[in-house]
Amino acid sequence: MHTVPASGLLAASWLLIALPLAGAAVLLLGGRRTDRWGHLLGVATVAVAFVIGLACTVQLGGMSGSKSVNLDLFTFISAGTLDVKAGLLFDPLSAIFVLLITGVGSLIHIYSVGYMADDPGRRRFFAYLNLFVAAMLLLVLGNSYVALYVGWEGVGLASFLLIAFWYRRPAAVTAAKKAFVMNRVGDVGLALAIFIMFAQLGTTSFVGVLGSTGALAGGVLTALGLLLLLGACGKSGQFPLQAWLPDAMEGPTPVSALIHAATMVTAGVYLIARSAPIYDHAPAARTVVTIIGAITLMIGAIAGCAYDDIKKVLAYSTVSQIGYMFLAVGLGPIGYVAGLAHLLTHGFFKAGLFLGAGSVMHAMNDSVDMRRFGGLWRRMPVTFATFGLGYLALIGFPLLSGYWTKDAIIEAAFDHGGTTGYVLGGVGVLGAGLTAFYMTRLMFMTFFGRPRWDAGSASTPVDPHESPGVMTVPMIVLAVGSVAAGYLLTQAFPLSAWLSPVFGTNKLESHVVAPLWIGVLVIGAMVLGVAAAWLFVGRREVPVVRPARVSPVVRAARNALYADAINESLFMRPGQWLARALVFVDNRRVDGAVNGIAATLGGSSARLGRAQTGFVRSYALGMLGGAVVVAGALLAVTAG
Amino acid sequence: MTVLAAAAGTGTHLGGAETVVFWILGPIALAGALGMVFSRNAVHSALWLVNTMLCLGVFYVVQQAPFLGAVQIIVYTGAIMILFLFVLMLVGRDSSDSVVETLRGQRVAATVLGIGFAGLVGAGIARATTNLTVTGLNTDQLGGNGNINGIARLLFTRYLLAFEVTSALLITAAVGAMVLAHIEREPGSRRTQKELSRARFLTDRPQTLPGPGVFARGNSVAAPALLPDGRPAEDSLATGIEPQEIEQMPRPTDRAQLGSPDDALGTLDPARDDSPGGRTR
Amino acid sequence: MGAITAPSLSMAALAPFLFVFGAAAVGVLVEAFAPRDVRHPVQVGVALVGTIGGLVSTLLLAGRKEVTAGGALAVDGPALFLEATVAGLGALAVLLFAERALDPARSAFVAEAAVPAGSPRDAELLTSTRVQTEVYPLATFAIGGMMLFTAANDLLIMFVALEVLSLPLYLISGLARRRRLLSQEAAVKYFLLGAFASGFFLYGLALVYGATGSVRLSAVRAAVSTGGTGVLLVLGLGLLVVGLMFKASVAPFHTWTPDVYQGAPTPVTAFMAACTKVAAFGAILRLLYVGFGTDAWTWRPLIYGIAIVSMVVGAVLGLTQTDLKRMLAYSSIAHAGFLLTGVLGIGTGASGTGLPATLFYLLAYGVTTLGAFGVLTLVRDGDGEATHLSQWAGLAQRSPLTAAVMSLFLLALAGIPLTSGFTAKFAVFRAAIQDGAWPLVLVALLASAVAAFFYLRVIVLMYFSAPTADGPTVGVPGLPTTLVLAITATATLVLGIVPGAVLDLARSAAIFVG
Amino acid sequence: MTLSWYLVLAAVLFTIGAVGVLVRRNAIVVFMCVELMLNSVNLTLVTFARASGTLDGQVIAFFVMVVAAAEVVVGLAIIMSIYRTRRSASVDDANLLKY
Repeated sequence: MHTVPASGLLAASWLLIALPLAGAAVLLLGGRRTDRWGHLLGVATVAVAFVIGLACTVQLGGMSGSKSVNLDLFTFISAGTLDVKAGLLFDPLSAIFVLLITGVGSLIHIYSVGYMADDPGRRRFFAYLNLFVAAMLLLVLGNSYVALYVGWEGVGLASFLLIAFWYRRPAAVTAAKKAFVMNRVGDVGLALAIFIMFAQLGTTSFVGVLGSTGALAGGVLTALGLLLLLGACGKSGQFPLQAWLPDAMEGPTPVSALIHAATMVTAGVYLIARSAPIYDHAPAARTVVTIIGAITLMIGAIAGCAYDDIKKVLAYSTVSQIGYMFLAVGLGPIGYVAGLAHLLTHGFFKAGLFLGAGSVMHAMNDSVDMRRFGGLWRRMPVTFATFGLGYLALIGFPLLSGYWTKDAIIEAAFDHGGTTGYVLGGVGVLGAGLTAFYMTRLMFMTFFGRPRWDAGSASTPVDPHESPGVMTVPMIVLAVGSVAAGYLLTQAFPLSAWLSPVFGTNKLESHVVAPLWIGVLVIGAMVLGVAAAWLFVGRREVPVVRPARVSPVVRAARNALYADAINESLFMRPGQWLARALVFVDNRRVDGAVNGIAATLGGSSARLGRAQTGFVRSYALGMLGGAVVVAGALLAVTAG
Repeated sequence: MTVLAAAAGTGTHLGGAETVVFWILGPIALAGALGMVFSRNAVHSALWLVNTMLCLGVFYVVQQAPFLGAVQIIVYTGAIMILFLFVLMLVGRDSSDSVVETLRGQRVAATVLGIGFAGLVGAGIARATTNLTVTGLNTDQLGGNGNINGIARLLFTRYLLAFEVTSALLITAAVGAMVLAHIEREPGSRRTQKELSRARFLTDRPQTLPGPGVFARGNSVAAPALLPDGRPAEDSLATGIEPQEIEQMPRPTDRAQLGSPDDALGTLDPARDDSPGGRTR
Repeated sequence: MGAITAPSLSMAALAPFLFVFGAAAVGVLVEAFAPRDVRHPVQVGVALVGTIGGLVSTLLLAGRKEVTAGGALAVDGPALFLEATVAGLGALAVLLFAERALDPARSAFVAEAAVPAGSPRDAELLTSTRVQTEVYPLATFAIGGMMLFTAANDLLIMFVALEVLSLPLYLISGLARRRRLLSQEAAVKYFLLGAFASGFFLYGLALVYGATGSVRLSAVRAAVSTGGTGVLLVLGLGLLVVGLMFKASVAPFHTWTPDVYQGAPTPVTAFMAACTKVAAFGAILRLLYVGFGTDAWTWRPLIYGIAIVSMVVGAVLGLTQTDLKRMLAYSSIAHAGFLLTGVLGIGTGASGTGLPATLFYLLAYGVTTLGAFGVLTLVRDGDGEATHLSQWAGLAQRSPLTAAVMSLFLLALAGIPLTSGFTAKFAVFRAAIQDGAWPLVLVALLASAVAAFFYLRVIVLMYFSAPTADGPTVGVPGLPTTLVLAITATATLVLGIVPGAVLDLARSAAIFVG
Repeated sequence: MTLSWYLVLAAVLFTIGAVGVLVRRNAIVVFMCVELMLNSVNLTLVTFARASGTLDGQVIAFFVMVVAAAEVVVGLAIIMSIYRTRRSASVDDANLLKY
């Protein structure tokens, strides 16, 4: 990897981080004085950062030669062989992340102005959001693993603060703690990987580490790959550390949109893509990445079918979609671009979906129970339209974003070759079908059918209404993105060309399965999913008009009891069991593991604490015991 | 000194005289240590410790350290242990420990660890030093003029810094004792001798106050004196110290009580003596 | 017999000690001769002059390498670095002692220690403006002892220094103005256990003397490198380590720490937590690296083990603490474990990066913990400092600045990037990894993940809880405390963001003289 | 008889002192047990001084005595001060700070 020093506007790329950070500082330290205009400052810093990022990207695009621009800021640590320079690396890979973070970030900031308008803590909220954006930008712009780690911890902290934003809800605080703990588990992996890099190479800069992967032993590289993967799993909510992500939906919805859908959870994908040279030399680790991706993809998709909480469904959908991305980047060179393209389009449509969900919640007095929605399309046309476009993009409706990028991943999976390729591809197709099912179910339950909400109390009547313009405009922009991004990124301005300085060009001449067939397969799965959803969810709500000419099968199916019996025995029961089992495992085993660890720690803490009896003599006893052990151990060491 | 130095053998084995001294005083020292740990009464403990320290002092002298032996006996045993005894008397001589161990398993654990520690360290040292050759201190090392000069020479050369720093320790000790014991009066609150005697003669009781602990079972400053009838004498209480409720010792029941002061002074048992006038029996 | 030739004393090398001990002696004289109403300001001034003089003269000595006072005192990089750290932190602690604006009772220290707690006179004196000003000379003596502890090239000096630093600490930890019963209990516990531990240290010293015929570390080193570590030396080393680990509050010799930290007056706790830790680790480093450095494999497994025990005990027990002072005490135990991972990074032939990393960690930790305890003095209720966790609920709404500063310190203790704690942890873990101790680092990372949880709990409580109606007030600190908090907070940030210069300094300092 | 008997005696005395600290409740007696530990250290030092033919051990023992004296003063002062408040010299009664 060859870098060139920054010049021109790129030399000012540190402003990207500094601006939101300054915003956060002003808002946090300014106190109530900034209550009136604080949110505007928050929006402005991110918007300006977006403009700068755009300009930097344009400049980068125009550069000839190496496209990795290095900007040394200062020497962070320099002591002997320990040499960490704080600096930024602006290359095509970080550029797309910068645009995603600041672009989607700006929209969500704008949306939040409306969404949080009535919240007394709005200034604090924007401070945390700005803090998050700054940390996230540092994560993707840092030129070394240490800088990345700094950002990594920063986003963890900001995410913690934001999940627990409504700290009076016990669920929010619990969710925040859970997120924090599971993230820390992942962080241990990342930290260990960094220490190993230091011990082996004496540096953690991307240039230094990735340039000398050839010099490392295979075992070390595999260990590095697995440890980095552990970190990525924690941050991205991948198996087995996925359980925190759905719970994190306790935070305000813009947070879910920005952090837990569009940006932070993709940090794991960034980490693995950035560490591509390590995985190139560690095929075992790479295989584990695909397996993790495939497992998570299925878990997310199946669990998504089981929830009635609109945000949880979207959260599991996120888990599942990030599983796709992991699957893609685990495939190696053929998958990187596909995975990153999906990451970008997913950023658009999932953010749009979350904002839509937020808009619905806004209208429904913060209810998230889809069983209490229904028929909202009439009341909230803009939300419905934007949400619908996001939905279509997500399920891979032809020519919308998801179609292009998800197809590419599935295509790459088949192209992986061999049985593995077929299995992975098959999982991808199955996942697409399930995605269509649960998303359609969500659409039906929320927007169609008969209204099912209560009247609400007299003081807060439930009266669904369209959200104000400050909220709908970002949704519209994101919807446009959901529609167009896929085409733009894969066909009009191929991302593969833009990223070729990072990953090289991988043009496969022959495919295992012809792209056409894959397209047909995926669309078929999608249609099946939608149809199933219509059959099992949508149909019950619409008045059944019995047509004159029907086949016996359909007639049988339309017989309510008969159909229900078949449904239950053939599809719903097993499906429910599977979903329930998964949810159970998710809630009990993984949560159980987390809670169990917490309980064990707390219990052992309390039990160990009893040793601190307050009696001097007990303390002296402990010391004498320690002395005996010390003397014994030393004697044993010298004797042995 | 030289006699002693000559008496101490060199080589691996020690002289017969020293062996005799060791085998007589060693057990006594050991008994003193055990006695200190096992005596219920704190004063007895202190005296047992004095016993051990005296034995050690003799050992020092035998082992070519006459100066240290003297210091051990004069300063350690003579001064420091007396300080301990002072404080014990201040706290109350009869504050004996109860036999019941309140911490569960403490004694067992302490014994096991003690045996373990002694086993490890004692056996280790014994193993490492069985063939320890005794070089012995020669006259030159003793400074030519004896042990004291030798120590002084080292004190002011090799250990000069430690010697100087020790002064900090002594100042700390003095300041510390003063901080915790010295009550500074508010300026101007101190009355002159004249004022004091005038004030005293204005009261009903011009004579001196009874001292604490007079006729009492406890002799701590906090224990009030007892009047002959067994009541506490209110004016015997020291100022600045909270009066202490003396726990009455159980009345001796064996023959030791015959002729004991209690026969003459009356009983302290309130069950038998509740009238202020004297004995009810 | 001939005349005694006095050993050469390098007065320049001794200058820091002369400053500090001199100031302490002057302080005692002030106590005797100065009128009462000027004593407090004068004592503060004397103590500050002494400690800052010590700091400055240490800094002026930078780069010097010699052994003086007949081989008893080492003047080398680690000694000077740690002496400067102790003197600087000591000066800050003196400032904390000097705060008189916070408490309605005008000081954290008792007016008259000799008056029994709870007596009528004691209640009378509670609001008196008098202060037991002897704490300043006593603390100054302790600072001198700590500085000497890190520079002792001789086990006897080490022992004397240990006592010089301990005795004043035993005394001043019993001098709290409020909750005197707890304070006195802390003093008794600290004293009895400290005397017990110094007995072990002394026995170790005797055994080392028996094995080598000398207590000079250079002689020990020579004996170890020629004859290996025999049984006597090994036992001696073990017992010496017991004594030192007690001072450094490493588990399983930590038991006094929570009780004493909680009971002692908070400025004293800050002083102990910061300076004693630095001094004790200075001595540990010197003993292990200089004395037994050539036979590191003897003590490495031991340090490995107790590092793990200490980290686990500190992190796990900290979880259920409800008192902030106790929580920080357990944190101090966990940090002792982290420091030991740095000690392990000695490398072959003492070439490892463990020494500079540990030096840096000590500085960073000392500054942060001093600041954290400093913040504790600000939050008060009618009964003195409000250290119960529940009383801190919603503090951010009462005083955003206090909450922000406390959060900074807690984040630094948790080792979150961009604070000094991260840089320091990074440095020691890296040193340990380079020495192949990666299982230890794994445990350390897990322990810090667990420990992060209880630090974060405080932050959550401050920011995300509704304040209780009868919650504590946040006092407006006077100049001294403000100064301390400003300095420590700035240093915590600077050492986190641009630690390069200080790391360089630690690296260039990291060479022992024999 | 060899010199190691002195050392073994010292080790045993040290242990008895240490155990005494653990089992006695009167703070002053506990402190006396610590003094016994210091005394046994002195015996060790003197013995080693004789064995190695260096006077250093005696000087160190001398220092130990000085330090012990200072420690005794401070320790007894602390014990007295808590005694005056609590009316008890039992270390078990100092039990407010725990867990």
